[in-house]
Amino acid sequence: MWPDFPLVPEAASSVAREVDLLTLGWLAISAFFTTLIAVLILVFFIHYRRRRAGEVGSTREVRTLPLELTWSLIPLFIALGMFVWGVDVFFTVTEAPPDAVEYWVTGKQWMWKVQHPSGVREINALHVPVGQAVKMTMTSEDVIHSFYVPAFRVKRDVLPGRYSSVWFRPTKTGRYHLFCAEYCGTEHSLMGGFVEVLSAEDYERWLATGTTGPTIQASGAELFQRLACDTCHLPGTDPGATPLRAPSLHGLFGAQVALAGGRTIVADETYIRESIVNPQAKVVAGWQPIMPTFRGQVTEEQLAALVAYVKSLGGATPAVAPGETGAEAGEPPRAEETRRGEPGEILAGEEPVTQ
Amino acid sequence: MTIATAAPETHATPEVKSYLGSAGWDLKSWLLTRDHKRIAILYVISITLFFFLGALGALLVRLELLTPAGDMVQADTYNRLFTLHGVIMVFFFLIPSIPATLGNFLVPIMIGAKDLAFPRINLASWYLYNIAGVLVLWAILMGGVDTGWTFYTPFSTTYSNSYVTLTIVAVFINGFSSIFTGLNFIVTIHRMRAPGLTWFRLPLFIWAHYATSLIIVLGTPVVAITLALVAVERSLGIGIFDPALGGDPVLFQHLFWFYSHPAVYIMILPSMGVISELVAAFARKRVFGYHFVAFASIAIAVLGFLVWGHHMFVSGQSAYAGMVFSVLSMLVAIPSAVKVFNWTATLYQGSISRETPMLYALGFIGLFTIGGMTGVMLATMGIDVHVHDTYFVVAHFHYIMVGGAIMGYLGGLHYWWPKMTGRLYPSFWARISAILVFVGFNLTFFPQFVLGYLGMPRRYWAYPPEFQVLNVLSTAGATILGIGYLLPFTYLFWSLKYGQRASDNPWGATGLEWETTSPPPTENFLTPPVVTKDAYDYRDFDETAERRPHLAREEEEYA
Amino acid sequence: MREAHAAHEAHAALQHQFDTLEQQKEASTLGMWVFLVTEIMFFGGLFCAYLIHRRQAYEGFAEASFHLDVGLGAFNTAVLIGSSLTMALAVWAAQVGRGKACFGFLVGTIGLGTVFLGVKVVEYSHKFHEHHVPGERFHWTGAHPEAAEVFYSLYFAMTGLHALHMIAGIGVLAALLLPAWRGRYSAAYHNPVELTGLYWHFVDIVWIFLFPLLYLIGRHG
Amino acid sequence: MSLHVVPRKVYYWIFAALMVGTALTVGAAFVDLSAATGIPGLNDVVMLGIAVAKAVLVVLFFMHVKYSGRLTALTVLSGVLFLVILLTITLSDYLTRGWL
Repeated sequence: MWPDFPLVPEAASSVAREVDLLTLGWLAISAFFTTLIAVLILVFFIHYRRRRAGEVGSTREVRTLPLELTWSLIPLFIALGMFVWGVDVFFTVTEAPPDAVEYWVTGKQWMWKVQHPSGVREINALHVPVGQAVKMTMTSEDVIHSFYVPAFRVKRDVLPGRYSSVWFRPTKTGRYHLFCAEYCGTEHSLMGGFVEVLSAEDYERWLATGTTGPTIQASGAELFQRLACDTCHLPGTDPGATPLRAPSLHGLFGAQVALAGGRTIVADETYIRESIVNPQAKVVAGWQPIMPTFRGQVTEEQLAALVAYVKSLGGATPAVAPGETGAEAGEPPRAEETRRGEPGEILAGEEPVTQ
Repeated sequence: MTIATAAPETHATPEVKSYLGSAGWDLKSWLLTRDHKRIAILYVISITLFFFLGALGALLVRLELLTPAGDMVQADTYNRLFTLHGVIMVFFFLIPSIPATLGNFLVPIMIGAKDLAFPRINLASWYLYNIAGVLVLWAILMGGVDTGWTFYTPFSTTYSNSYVTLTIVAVFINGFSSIFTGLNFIVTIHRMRAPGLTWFRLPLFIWAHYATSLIIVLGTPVVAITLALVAVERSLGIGIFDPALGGDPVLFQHLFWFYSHPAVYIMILPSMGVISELVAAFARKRVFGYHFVAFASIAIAVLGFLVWGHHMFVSGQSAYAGMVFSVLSMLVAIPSAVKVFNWTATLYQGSISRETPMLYALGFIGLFTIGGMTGVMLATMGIDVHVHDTYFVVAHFHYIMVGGAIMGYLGGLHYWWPKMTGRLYPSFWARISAILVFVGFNLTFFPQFVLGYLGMPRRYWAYPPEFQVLNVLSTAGATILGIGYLLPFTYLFWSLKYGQRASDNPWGATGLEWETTSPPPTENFLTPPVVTKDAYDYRDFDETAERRPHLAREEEEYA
Repeated sequence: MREAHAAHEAHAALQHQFDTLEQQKEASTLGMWVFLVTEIMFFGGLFCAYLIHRRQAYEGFAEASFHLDVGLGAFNTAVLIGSSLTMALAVWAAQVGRGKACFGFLVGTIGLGTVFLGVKVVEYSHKFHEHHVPGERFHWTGAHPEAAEVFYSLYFAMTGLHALHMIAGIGVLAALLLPAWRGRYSAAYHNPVELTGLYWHFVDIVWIFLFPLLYLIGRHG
Repeated sequence: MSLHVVPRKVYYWIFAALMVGTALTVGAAFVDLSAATGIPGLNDVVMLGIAVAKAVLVVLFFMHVKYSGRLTALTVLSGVLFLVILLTITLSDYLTRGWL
């Protein structure tokens, strides 16, 4: 393609080529059938044009079944084949590899707020190291948004009240558009910025320019104490200790939880979040529904920190060492210092999307 | 099909009064009419007004998108403009377009009935449409609505500061107008066919309208109640859809798309019915694979209800549900493909005329093929993740709705105009306009496929500068398309007074509607027709020499 | 389909677009059934919302459902089934041309329908006094306040829509009273009564499902 | 189609069956059937089963579908079918959410 007038966006993630290939496959099929139909129509239009008034087309009876079967079954098999290919690509695009580093994203009208695993935060910008698989765990403070980076060929709706995730492994350093793809109100088209893919060294350097703060798990742990969650859930102490008033959170994440009422669910991010803001919705079997709600007392980003902390207490995903969180739990909150931008602010060195 | 008993030269008998004048020309006789043909004319007037209002919205949207910066109107105004365009075009133009106008006019005539089964309900449908139309205009004049035509929650229930409730009331009422039409068609087609007119002698236009009516009747109530819940949630603060109150926004999407995906087939199926008629009439040949085309309509209607989740691959729906929806979407593409192949095969060994309706029909087949192919691309999960909610989707559904539905509507209007009004239009200008529409349409929407794949999201008021060239092309195309739409409006209007008088069967086509006068009398036929033949049977065509005077146009054309 | 030899029956009720009363009756009956299909889907949207929310918050729904009066609900179910019986008998009376009996059964149906609505008013006013009506003034002292509010949102939406249908039905029934009294319905022409009956029975069926779904969640627990 | 007058006796029997059904529904609600049989959610299944049976009785007899043509039955069934499609496919999304 000529550079000034691209037909395909830059392919800057590990899955981009696969998506493009799938598209190319469909394009070839589409071009074939469209051309076939167009050529046939033109040829018939010219060749069988009416030559005299009152002329009639062929009234011969024809057997249609063989042709009908041909042009039903061939497209059917093609479509089913493409369906399988499409599903395959879909799972490649959506299933995060185990080594993906988790970032936390909060969408709100009309900005993206990102928390790096190191605790650094940024707004309407995302810095990631090249070659590293990263997973965005995302939620929204208000309406539905959609996290979309065309160069990575990934998109995922960001819903209020639950977590969704998107992952990518950038393969090229550079600057790529980050869009909100789900219409979210007045400044929908301005809700976005750039993803900066940096080399590993540049990323470290970039992280160092911001004030270092506690990791997201550590701020979660601090919050856990400040909100006195630990008085009932006791996770700071010995993982084996038996809590009296509430279930232990050690090893909770990813585990099957039996609920009062007989149902069993998997403890995922959304469940942990719901248990904080609406604790009585799903009470663990054998415990009283005595936990008060924390709705309105914690922001969506603090919720993310709490969820990240509970995740770090072990479970299906690799956990942060318990000692680490315990040690940092006592540190004063540093969240304000680590902010890298105010809401609405466009970070230095970045052009607004719309000039 | 033919009438065994009717005299072929009925138009010559001067005492036959057409439906247009038989009850007088005064306004009251029109506003209280129960004649399906007059109601069709009333509907043509109403939907034309809304079409141009929706087109004005599109024009302003395209003008704003000439430059990357949002510089012509405010972001908020832009959002209200594209919502206006979407709501008006979807609910007030595309859904009623063919059924309420051409369908209303032709369904009873094509089956040899005197009227629809429930004429009063038919008139009520038109009144409901207009009441809904007035409400939506009121909402627009008060300041409009900014949710997009999809009304996604919780934006529509909690966050939008525009006239959402009023618009929803309008769409709700309009839904009943649509249901009344569908219900009337189903009953009429079942119960009022002329003697001898068996199901497999029905014109494919009737099959298409039957399938459309099924969708209207089964789907519309669901979107009505869903939008009603949105309005109630918005006014009373209950929490069915807003997660902040315990609701579930994905549930809204399920309920919304349960109707709104099949609604696409409400728009395209009648158009397909028109194309079947046009292809048969202007190739003077029976539609190839009649039974398959007929069943394809029903298959599309039924399968169309099983695929709504392909709008939700990235919405948070389960991947497994996504797979089911994806594979079913592949299945629904097959009957559409069957139709395209059959129309093409009909041309083979036909006697193909180059009259305006045929130009629209052939344009339709090409554009619908592109629209359909990109549709299955979107139903392919791996691609949809990237292009979902981008201009690729915008381009795709405009190929279906404008390249498909509107081309079919215009083609049908040009085909049956002599029957409806008794007048011919200037065919030179009509051909020019058909070509303008085709060229303008492609120039408008083809660049949008590229834009979408490049990653430009839909509903964007401002966009990165690298997308400008394609947007300028698109706006340029829209201008041509606009002229292409204004032309028919002008010459068709002109023809009402100055157009040459049409004979009963100016195209030399088959079908009961061509056996009666142009325009038809109030009860459609002077003698109740009896059908003895299949549809599109041209075997006796040459023998009926008395038809020749009807073909004066054609004699001129092929002299 | 029309018969080729059909002669026009001279009946005041025959509309011009039909050839025979028989055709007119079949068309209007089919029309009513198709309308009922749209009604199924209309309520269907609410049932779908109910199903999903109930699955998400079963415990909350059960908790909220405890605050509904099963006695009143069951009583109303019986009343509505009774009204369906009188409605069916009214159709029967119309079919055999017994105008006064038809009138009586119609009055009975209207009466039972009114009783149902009266009980509904009592139930609604209880909910209003207990602040169990969703919205700003909703107040819930028990467990699961959020799910309870969703439950009551659906409760009022579903029973409210049902009650609206009852009111409409009573209106149509009232319009049948005078012609019935005057003996206008006969074996040849009783379609208005029959079609109203179809509608009334449909409304009854909706309640047959609403009663266990709304009043009887987790009562055994 | 000739007029079919259903004898009144049929209506009375159906009415009785519906009343019994209502009583059974209320009864089924208060007895813990799951505990008795070990089948989870049996109460709901039984209650809805009775409701479906009652609805079928009303449709067949009160609404005369038993005595009407195939088209009427087909119309009713298509309504039910598409309601089931709406409910089951939507539910299938929620039931398979945890699978990935």
